[in-house]
Amino acid sequence: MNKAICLDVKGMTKWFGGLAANRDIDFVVEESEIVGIIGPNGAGKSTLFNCITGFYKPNSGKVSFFGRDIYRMRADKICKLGIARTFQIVQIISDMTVLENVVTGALLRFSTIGPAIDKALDILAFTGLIDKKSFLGTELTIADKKRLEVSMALATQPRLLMLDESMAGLTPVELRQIIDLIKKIRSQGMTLVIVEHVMEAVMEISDRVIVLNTGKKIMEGMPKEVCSSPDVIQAYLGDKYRVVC
Amino acid sequence: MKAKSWVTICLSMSLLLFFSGQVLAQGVIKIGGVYPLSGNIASTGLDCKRGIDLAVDIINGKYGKGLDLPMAKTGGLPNLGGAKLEVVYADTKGEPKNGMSETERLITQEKVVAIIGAYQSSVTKTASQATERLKVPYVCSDSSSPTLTERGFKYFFRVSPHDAIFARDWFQFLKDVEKKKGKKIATVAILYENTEFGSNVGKYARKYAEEFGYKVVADISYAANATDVTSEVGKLIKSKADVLMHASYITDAILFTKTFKEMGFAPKGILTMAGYIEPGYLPAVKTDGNNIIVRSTFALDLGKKKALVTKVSQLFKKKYGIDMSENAARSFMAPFVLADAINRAKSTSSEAVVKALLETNIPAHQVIYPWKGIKFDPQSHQNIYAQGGLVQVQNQQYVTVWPFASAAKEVVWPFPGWKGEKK
Amino acid sequence: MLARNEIMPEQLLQQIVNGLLIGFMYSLIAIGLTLIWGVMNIVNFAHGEFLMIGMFASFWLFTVYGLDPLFSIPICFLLLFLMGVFIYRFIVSKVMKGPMLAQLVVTFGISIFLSNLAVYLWTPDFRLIPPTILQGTWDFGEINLSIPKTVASLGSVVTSVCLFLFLRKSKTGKAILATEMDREAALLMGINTERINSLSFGIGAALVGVAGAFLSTYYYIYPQVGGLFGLIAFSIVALGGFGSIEGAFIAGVLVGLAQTLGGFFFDPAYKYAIVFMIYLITIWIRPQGLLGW
Amino acid sequence: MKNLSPKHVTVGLAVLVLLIIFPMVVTQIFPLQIMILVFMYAMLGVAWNIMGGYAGMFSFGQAAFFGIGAYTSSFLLVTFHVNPWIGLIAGGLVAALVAAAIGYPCSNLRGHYFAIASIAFAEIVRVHFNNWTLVNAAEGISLPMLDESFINFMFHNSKVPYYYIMLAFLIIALVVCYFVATSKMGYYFRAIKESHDVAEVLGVNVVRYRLMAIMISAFLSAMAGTFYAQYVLYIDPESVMLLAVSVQIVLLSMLGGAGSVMGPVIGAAVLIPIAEVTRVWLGHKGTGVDMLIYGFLITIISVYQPQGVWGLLSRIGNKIK
Repeated sequence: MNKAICLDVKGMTKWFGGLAANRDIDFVVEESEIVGIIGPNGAGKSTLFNCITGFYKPNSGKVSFFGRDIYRMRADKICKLGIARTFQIVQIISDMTVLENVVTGALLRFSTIGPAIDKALDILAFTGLIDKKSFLGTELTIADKKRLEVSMALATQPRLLMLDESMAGLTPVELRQIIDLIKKIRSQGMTLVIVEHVMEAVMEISDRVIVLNTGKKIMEGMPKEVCSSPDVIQAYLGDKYRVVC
Repeated sequence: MKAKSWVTICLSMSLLLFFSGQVLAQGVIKIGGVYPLSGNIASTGLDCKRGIDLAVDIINGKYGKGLDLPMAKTGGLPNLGGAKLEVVYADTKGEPKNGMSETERLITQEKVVAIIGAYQSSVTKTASQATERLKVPYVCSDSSSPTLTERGFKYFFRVSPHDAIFARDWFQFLKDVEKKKGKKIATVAILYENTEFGSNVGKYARKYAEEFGYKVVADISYAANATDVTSEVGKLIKSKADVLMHASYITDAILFTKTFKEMGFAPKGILTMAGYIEPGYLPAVKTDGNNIIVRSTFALDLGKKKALVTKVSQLFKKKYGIDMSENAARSFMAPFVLADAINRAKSTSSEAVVKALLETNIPAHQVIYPWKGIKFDPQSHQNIYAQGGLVQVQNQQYVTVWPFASAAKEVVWPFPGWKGEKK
Repeated sequence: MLARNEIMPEQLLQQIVNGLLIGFMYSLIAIGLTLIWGVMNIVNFAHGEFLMIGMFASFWLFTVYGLDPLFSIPICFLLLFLMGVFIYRFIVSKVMKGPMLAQLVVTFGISIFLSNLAVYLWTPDFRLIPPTILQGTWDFGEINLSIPKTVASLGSVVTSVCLFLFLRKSKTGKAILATEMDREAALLMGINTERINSLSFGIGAALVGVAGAFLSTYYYIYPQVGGLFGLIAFSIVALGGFGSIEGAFIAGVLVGLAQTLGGFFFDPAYKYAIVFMIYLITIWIRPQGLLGW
Repeated sequence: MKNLSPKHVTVGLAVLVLLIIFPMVVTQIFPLQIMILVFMYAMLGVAWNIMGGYAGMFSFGQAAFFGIGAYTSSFLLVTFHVNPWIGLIAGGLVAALVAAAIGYPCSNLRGHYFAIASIAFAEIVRVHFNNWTLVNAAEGISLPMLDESFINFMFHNSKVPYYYIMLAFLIIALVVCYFVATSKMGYYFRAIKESHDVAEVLGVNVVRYRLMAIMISAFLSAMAGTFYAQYVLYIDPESVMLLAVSVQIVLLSMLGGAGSVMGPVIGAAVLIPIAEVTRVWLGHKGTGVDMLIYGFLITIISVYQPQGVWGLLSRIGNKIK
């Protein structure tokens, strides 16, 4: 029952000038569980991601990854320790082919190209991009780009995968596919933290859900409890149908 | 594809050399002229070219026998069956690497027997290294870096005076003018642009200041392409120097002249070089140039003492419609020195020509400068008679004022201050 | 090497004044550049050549029509504006979508072309407009102000202010600023960014044209004159911060002072090196420049 | 595109053979001079390409590294009689160190900011050498004319040795570039070129890899610098550290096709002969016509062929396939 603690965040706080994007947020992620982070726009979800993965320097708090302190650590070091992430706005290498993109990720664990390519091919097969492997990054659809980004993240062979709005702006069909992919990844025993604006998807796949609003954690619990919680409804009131950009 | 592109290149090459590799035509002696004919100082290069073209015309007898210049009477080189002289020009763009490559090309492909040029000392350095390697004589009459004749080169000869001589003239003039006018000069300010030319002048000015017993109160080097020189002039004013000595190119000469006036910097005398005698200078600054003293090997008014000068400058004016400038005049002499040597050598073989050059002895009356003649020092190959003179801008004309012997007008001394300047 | 004999206060003041005079000139040149940079994220390496064209324009207007540079300013403004629009429409706009490197290089091509076109048309000689209605100096005790320089500086300040007001007040100006801040948003707001681009490129060129006209009243003119001015303008713009008009203005003045005082107290030979050094140090501490975001 | 296809190899070898026999066929000096320049600029282009084309750091200050290389070896030769071949390595190392020293503070500069910073850096270096009496300041350094031998890296009667040495240098540079391009480094450089964020999220130590790129590039540029000094036998800041040289390097790399191993070589092979031949044929007329054409060419190419000649060739190649 008591699994290893994968990610442990305490009192995470990030100020942008006057306003606090995150105000002492605590939460824990256990190994091989999926934690969903939800909240209306500007709730500080992405900021939290950036603070954890070293793209922002938080003002105060503690972050440890499998007991190792990664607070304010450089992003590439954190990645090397085994936290991979995707971005809200897709980040891929546009003048590389799909394969080369993934190889670049795989090279984190290999020093020569050969094995990295093998690894990349496995991952592409796993994520279902294998037949598009020689496309240029720019030639892909949004959905495929997001899929590619996930593949690149997986290529770095992480122990924790953090997805930032991988489902935003997708058609229902694509949404389905990406959800299946996430489930597939999870079934390999990967730990995931997922930031989503669209609640339904999160509810379906998360073991636990954390709700942020205006930079603070307003509640945490099983998806069902969260759905029924008045605060959450309140936070989301009239927000549900806002276009996600 | 790629191979194709390479092939095309190689083809174009071979085509090129097919055209360029002609053999020495009968009765024509080719010499190479290496000058900056494009790029920033193209105007100067073209100025030198005018002087040389005129000289060659004279040597080939185009203007009859009236002129008392080497070869002028015979027209062509008598000892070589009246062979005519021809100059093959090459453009250096003012870059040393081109100085070398063009010289090598002229010698090996155009088959020239000697080289003249290249105005900028840095280019002359590489060009003369090329002639030294290929053992071809080089007669230079327009590069003024002292280092050129300090290298002990076997094939390099210089007709014109160099910057050390010019710098010395400045101080010699000060001594003379002190005697003449009885006004004491104690301190000098040295101002020079910081490329090869300027910093050399600065070096020698410091040396001679000590020798002649003047105190250097300001020693300022600056970038020749400066956008604004008020800080430099500020330093000069602060130094309260009696006399300013300025080595500059033309752009900075113009800029400084205006800034001197504007900031009211008026020492007892302003002695200058190079930039202040470029053809572009006076037209640019108009009356502000008045009373500035410039080192020079040539001035039109030398005609008053030397009929030859007037004749030559008239031919020049006739040919090009402009007055003969100092640059043109400096370059003018080189072809004569070569023609004379080649003629005496009775051959174009390098060794013979070099030997002849060493025996060169052109008398004063055959030189368009106020010199005792042309005769090369056996070691340095510098013309021992070469000396500078000083000209002063008097109502927008360059007039010779020193040496006092060959002066055409009385020197205006001390500097009367700037026209229209409130004091 | 510090001053041998101690410096009089008025000498120092004189240097500061001179620094300001050239500084304001720099500002005007740099503002045109920063506008272009800010709006379409293109560094115009031909900016110095635009300046040269402006100077020649005012020179020829004087020599041929006897028109005093002061009066030829509007003409230079218009001329350079048209040239700018033309160059944008037919050259720059084409590389906007292309790779970054092409954007960097194309303006280099233009600059080489323009400066040699000038050599071809007007020979490499140096020209200077003889003292016009602006000449001489105003003396205040030990301090003397060159009248042409002073007028030019005032002119550049006025022009800068005009531009500033234009951007803040007029509808078009606001549109330009909007585009500068966020081109996508501007598009969404229905701003015709293509039009804004050519407009800003034109204005940028026009401003440097004005600078050229002012400069021509006291500075010599030749085909390569733009070189160093352009170089300094780049560091000013980057120093002031990406596309920041105010930044460029302040940075221009700073650079003017730095160069003059640096030249006065240390070795004049290093005065431009000092400027570049300041730039490097600044962007090291503040990569986005003084007022950049 | 990364890995050598047999077709590439055969073409490459063919060209190489052509180049090796060239001096035996062509005895004229002018074509040799042009080819030597082509090789030298090609090498500089290849060096630039490593940091510019691959790692996306568009340096307009390569002349500084070129000059530092030339100065280091020449200074050592003149003052301490150090053999130029040792000077060659020394120059490379010095340049790489300087590159690291300037590259580190600039490690978070991108695009235009980096370009302008590189210009500023190169200008500072130039001005300093122009006033630095230890290296003869503006007077420059004239190399002593030692008797010609491979050991002395000096040949007086023929250009052919210079030709082969420079060709060898170029091949070395190409091999280095090829290995960089096809190794982990190459992938990481291209990630950095795309954006620092994407590189970091893939675990790339951006600062370290950027420094690697700059240092390799500086080392190769410095080698070319030493060659120039030995070839021309005279250097001064105004000829080896000029902004024009830096620009020339960028232009030809871009023209040939940045980000491809052969690109800069093609660029040099096209641009340098044009520049030289137009100078020899039109230059002496003193009307900047040659440069006029040159500038026009650059503009047109960057508008209509921004991927460079190489891009064009490979596209045609694909069409044929």
